[in-house]
Amino acid sequence: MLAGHRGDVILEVSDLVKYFPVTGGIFSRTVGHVKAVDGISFFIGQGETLGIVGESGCGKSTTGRVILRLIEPTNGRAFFEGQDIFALKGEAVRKLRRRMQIIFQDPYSSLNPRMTVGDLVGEPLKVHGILNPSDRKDRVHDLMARVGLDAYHYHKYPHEFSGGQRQRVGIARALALNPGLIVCDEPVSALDVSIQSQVLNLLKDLQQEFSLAYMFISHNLAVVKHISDRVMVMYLGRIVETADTDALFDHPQHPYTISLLSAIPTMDPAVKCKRIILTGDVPSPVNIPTGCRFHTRCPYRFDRCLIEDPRFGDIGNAHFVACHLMEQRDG
Amino acid sequence: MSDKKSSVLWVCLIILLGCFSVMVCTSGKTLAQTSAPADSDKAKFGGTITVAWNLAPAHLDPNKSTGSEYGDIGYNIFEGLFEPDAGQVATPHLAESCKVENGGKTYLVTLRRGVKFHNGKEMIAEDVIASFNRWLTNNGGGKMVAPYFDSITQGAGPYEVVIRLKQLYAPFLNILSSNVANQKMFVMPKSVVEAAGDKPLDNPVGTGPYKLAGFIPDQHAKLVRFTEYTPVKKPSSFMAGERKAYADEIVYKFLPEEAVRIAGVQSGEFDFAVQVSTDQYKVLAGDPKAEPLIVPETMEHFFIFNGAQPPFNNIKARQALNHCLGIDAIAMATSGDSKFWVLDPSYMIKKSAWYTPDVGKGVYNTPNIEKARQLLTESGYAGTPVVILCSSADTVSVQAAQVAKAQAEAAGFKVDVQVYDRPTAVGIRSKKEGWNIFPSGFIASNPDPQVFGAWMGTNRWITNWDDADSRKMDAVFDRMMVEIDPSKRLDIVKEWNQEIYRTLPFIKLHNYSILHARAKRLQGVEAQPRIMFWNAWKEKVPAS
Amino acid sequence: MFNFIIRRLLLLIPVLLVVAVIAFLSTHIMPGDPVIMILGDFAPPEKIAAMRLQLGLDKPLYVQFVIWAQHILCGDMGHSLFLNQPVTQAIIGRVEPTLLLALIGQSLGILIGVPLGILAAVKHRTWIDQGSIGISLIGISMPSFWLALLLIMVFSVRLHILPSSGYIPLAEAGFGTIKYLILPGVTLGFMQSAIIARMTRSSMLDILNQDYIRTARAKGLSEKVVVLRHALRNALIPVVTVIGFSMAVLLGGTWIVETLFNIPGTGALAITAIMRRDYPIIQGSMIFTAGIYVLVNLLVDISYAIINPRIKYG
Amino acid sequence: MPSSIPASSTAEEACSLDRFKKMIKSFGKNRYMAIGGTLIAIFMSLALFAPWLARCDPLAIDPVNRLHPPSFAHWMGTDELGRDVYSRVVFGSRTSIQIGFLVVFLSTALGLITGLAAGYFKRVDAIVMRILDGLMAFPDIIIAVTLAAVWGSGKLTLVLAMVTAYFPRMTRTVRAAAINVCDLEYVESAKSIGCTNFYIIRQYILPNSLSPIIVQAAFIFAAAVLSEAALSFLGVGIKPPTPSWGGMVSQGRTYLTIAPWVIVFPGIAIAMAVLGLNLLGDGLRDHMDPRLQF
Repeated sequence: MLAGHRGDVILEVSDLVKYFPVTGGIFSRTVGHVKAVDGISFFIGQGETLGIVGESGCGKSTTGRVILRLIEPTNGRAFFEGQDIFALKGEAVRKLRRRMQIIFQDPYSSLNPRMTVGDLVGEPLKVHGILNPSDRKDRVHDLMARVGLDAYHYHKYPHEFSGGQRQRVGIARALALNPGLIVCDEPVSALDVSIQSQVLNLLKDLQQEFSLAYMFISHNLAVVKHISDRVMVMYLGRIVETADTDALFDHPQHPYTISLLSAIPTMDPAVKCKRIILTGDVPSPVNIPTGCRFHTRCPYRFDRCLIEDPRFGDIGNAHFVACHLMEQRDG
Repeated sequence: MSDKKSSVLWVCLIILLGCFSVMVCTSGKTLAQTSAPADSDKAKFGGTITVAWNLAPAHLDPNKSTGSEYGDIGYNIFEGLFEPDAGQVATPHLAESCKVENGGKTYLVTLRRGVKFHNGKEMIAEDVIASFNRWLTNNGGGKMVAPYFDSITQGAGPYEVVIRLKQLYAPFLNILSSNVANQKMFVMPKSVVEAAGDKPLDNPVGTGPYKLAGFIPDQHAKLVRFTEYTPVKKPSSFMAGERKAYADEIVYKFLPEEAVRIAGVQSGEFDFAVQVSTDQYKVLAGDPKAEPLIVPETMEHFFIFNGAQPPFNNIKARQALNHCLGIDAIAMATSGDSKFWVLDPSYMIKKSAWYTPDVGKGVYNTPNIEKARQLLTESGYAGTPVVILCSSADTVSVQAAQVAKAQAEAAGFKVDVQVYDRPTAVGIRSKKEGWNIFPSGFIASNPDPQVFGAWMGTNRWITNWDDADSRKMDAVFDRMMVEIDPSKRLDIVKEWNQEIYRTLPFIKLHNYSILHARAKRLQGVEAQPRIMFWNAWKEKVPAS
Repeated sequence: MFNFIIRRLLLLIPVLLVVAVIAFLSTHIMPGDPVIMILGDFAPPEKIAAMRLQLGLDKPLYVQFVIWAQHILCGDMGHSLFLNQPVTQAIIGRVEPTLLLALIGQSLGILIGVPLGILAAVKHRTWIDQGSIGISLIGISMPSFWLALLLIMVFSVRLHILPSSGYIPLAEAGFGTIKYLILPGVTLGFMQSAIIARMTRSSMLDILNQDYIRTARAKGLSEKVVVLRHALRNALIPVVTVIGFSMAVLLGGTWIVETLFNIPGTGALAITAIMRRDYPIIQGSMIFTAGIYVLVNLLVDISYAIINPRIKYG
Repeated sequence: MPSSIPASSTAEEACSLDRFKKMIKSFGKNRYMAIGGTLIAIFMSLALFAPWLARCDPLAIDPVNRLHPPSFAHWMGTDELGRDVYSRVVFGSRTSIQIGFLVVFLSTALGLITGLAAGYFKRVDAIVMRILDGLMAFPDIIIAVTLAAVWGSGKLTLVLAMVTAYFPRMTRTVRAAAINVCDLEYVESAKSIGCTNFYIIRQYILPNSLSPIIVQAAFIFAAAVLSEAALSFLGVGIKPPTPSWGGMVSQGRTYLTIAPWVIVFPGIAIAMAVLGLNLLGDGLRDHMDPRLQF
């Protein structure tokens, strides 16, 4: 189905749709939808890091949460390790969590302030009834050591830690159940720059050690470039471009990607880059523009863009772009 | 627990103590001051008398309720053909005179001429007849008269009324003028009576010295002087005689909370506050602006037995309880200082013609635990708790019941004092089961033995008492009702009272005084069982 | 938001109907008879029977219920057994003093309580904190009639500054009405401020220990900005709940204060109606209070949305 | 893996023992809790050992010595029936504390169940809150009078009436706090690791909503003790000879100016008990919030 499909796919998503109903009227009839995710398909390979970038509100976080079933999807299918995860119910959803985990953006608000670090890291084991308490304690100590926390931290509370340390707690917590895939929802954006790279490197090391796959959601292109194998660019609930990291960063094709990349400050003045400064705001996800949904802000738009939704096409080397310009150039 | 951390405790304590000390200080402080006598009659006129009343009536039609609050305000508005004087004797008031004919069965009443109603019309016979007929069917006093009543007609001319009775009925004039339970026959204009029918009056119109200017239920009633009032040209005595409306206005405010009534008198907002606890005497006596007003021994307290239920359907059990009771202790607990109560076996007050001080010997206030125990055993008392039912609003009863409980339990009774809000208590009381004793206070200054509250005959009111003894008493009572010779009647009353002490359908406790609070500047309020504000005036405060 | 409000208002109807039914049943289960209350203790039995017939109280309960329900559905709450007034009129006539009293009491409570609570939380574990806890605890534990009597003693009896009781409607006295509402208002306000201060302090402490406040402080924002801009807004949610709820209580009428100060409010009306078993008034008062509760709760929910934009109603 | 659970007991015990020691230690450190706990302990023992602590029979009437000021014979004076105020305060602690705690316990339990359910499950919310809107319309006095009609007046009636009147407040408080907590990211985090709803409510929502709940519970205690006074006075409360602080304060208010001790001492008892409970509540709240530990 998807070109460039590698053999060992851990997650495959097709035509994922998530609409949030907008209700109105006295009897709460649905009067419209926030089209947060509007038909996207992608996959993540075993041990691979897929970076998802886009402005806030483009649906990247929603995608991560829908995959985890923290939010119920409106439509679409998703296979995780061969299992149709949208068909799961009740207890089975809970079981799914043992293989799929999430690291949250804000380490300050994502840890229960009333639990000690030991309890926090051990909690996933506890709620799934894995290991007896003493073995669990050993495992928690292992995990803590692995993410770079000291043993004496066990009885400490989150508020006694710095942001970076807390994020390590969050990572240890996510790792506890030996997941195959971790959704990293902007895991470093709340941290100081100096800490960011430490955490990123930790994530990289852990990936190697536990052969983890990451869905790495971020709006920070530099971070995504650093960690991802492949990158997916989202705009208003759609994927506009997907490619291997190098290909995407070296040869961005979609005007939106180009505009995003051009905003990265670069150290090398020699690198030439088509600079695109976007004007205007992102349109409301309730009233999505016709045709290409980027046309309202695209400097290259032409008649067709206003009418026709561009196809998401391969331009070679598993580099997919949804833009009429590409089609014209190709054909 | 040291230093700062315990300071919360200290702060609390200090504030609490501060509050109390303020209270105590405000209560103390005495400043003796005597009031100067009023100079002349002219100076007495004017001003508003503001009265803090304890109970709030729903309407101002005395015929439609026996509650005292329904009548007390009405006394200013309405007048009777006869009014009781200080000796509880019915004296002609709207009537000019009264001739009794036909051996006591016909009353020929001549009306005073030129008496105006508040609506401007003159009072004539047809008004009296209409009022009388409505009274007969609506008023509790009328109901008492009805069995003996034959007809009421106009006599010779519009100022004469003839009332005929079927048989002799001694209390007739006393009931017509009664100041108890709103039994008095008030005269109202015929048009007003007809408009009201059997419903409460919308528009109270009478001949009294004050007329109604505004009434808001639960808040206040406002009366203004009736300028065309025609007083009786006789010296004033209780309700009879001349009524002078000195004040321009009388405002009754309804305030159920005693402390607030007193505070209002102390602060000068009210001129009078009715019914305050006798314990407040010292406070009032020590206040420079206020003065206590004692109405001596005007109330009497009773324990009414439920004669339908064991153990008190048995005379031995009733006697046993009687010998448990030390009435001094009960009186002291309910009324405090001995200047506010007196022990008296008579059911009528000393001033009354029907006073019987020598009844109840060996029965009244004879605590004797041994005898009580013995009688109780003889009665076959099974040990089921005796329920003393009280209404929470009646503190005298609640306290009396608690003392009685302690006294009765010493002799082997088991007592359960049950206190409910008034409607619930009255509701339970109206049934034949669920209670054994109901403590109740009555006005002792009665116009007639018939009106005596605790006795209404076999199976009447709440006593549920029906046996040979009760019927014997009925017979004595009936004789008393038709005996019009006063001295013979007094003998029957004595016999009847003796009979009560023998059979004990209820136990009489003490007579007690009622305390009111008066502002010093208010003069001329008489210490009577009914508090009235005609003939009362406010001293002008010299500008200083 | 508008539709949310309309929807909640429509929900009011079933709530009020349920309340009405419960009100009817509970008043008729209550022991005691209004007729004896009307006619007095010594009324003869035949007069009582006649009165019961006249008021329709002789009919079986279910018949009375059906008649009553028909009237209620037509919006007719009946006629007071005592006041010679329709129930609706009786209640509406009592709203003004209660409303004014509630406003005065509550504003005093908020004006004193919120700053006191903030101060206590900011100066946590200092004597200021302890002092304010102390004051607010006194406020909670002091019976209101006690405070009321104390105020009367001091301000009316001793100092002659304010009237001890009574009420004159706005229409008659204009600004002079306030005079009658100061003492009862202070009585209520003291209790309210105690409750509000404690809630504010507690909730403020919670928030001040949240990490984002630490962050805000770490950012070098002044303490004033941190407390007033960042913390207070978030600390207000439980406070608003308490304020809202107590406002509903106050609007329903505070019978102790109203009775003591002889203020003709809805609370005094309800309590006297209970004490006299004036069934229609009791039922009307219950329905009225229920309506107030629902409306106030609605306002509270709306204010949640304003204070905390994360909560959305659709 | 779950099969290995039995082996855990000793470790758990060691852990709880550890916690207990910690609690005792922090109890010493936390002075609010210490003062509050001591006050409550005093009142509890007052209630427990009343017959030994009282100096005379609280019901013994002595009209000759009514309204006597405090003296050596009567430490807190005598009341309007000449009963010993001190003994009545001591015995009154039984009634008042019993009622206070029963009402707090029951209304908190009910409030927690309904409030958490309403705050956590949006669908339950609408139903529960509408029912409560209706319930809150009934003042405690109406409930008390009605219940008294069905069961007769007494302690149980009083408690149930107050619980019916107060638990909606608790529900509202719990719900508001729970809604606030539910929005926080750590609840999502709990879901993401596969915690059950019940577990989340118990381990996340409840502990993080505790402080307003504790404050509200302390209010309800105060309100219960005081409204017992009001209800007793209206004749739907504790039967008169039985001493209760609320009853003493409300019946003694007539004697405010002439015999203040009748009302002052039970008043102080109420204030101290409420203070104690509030301090204990504050202490507990601090104790349970790790961020406030020293």
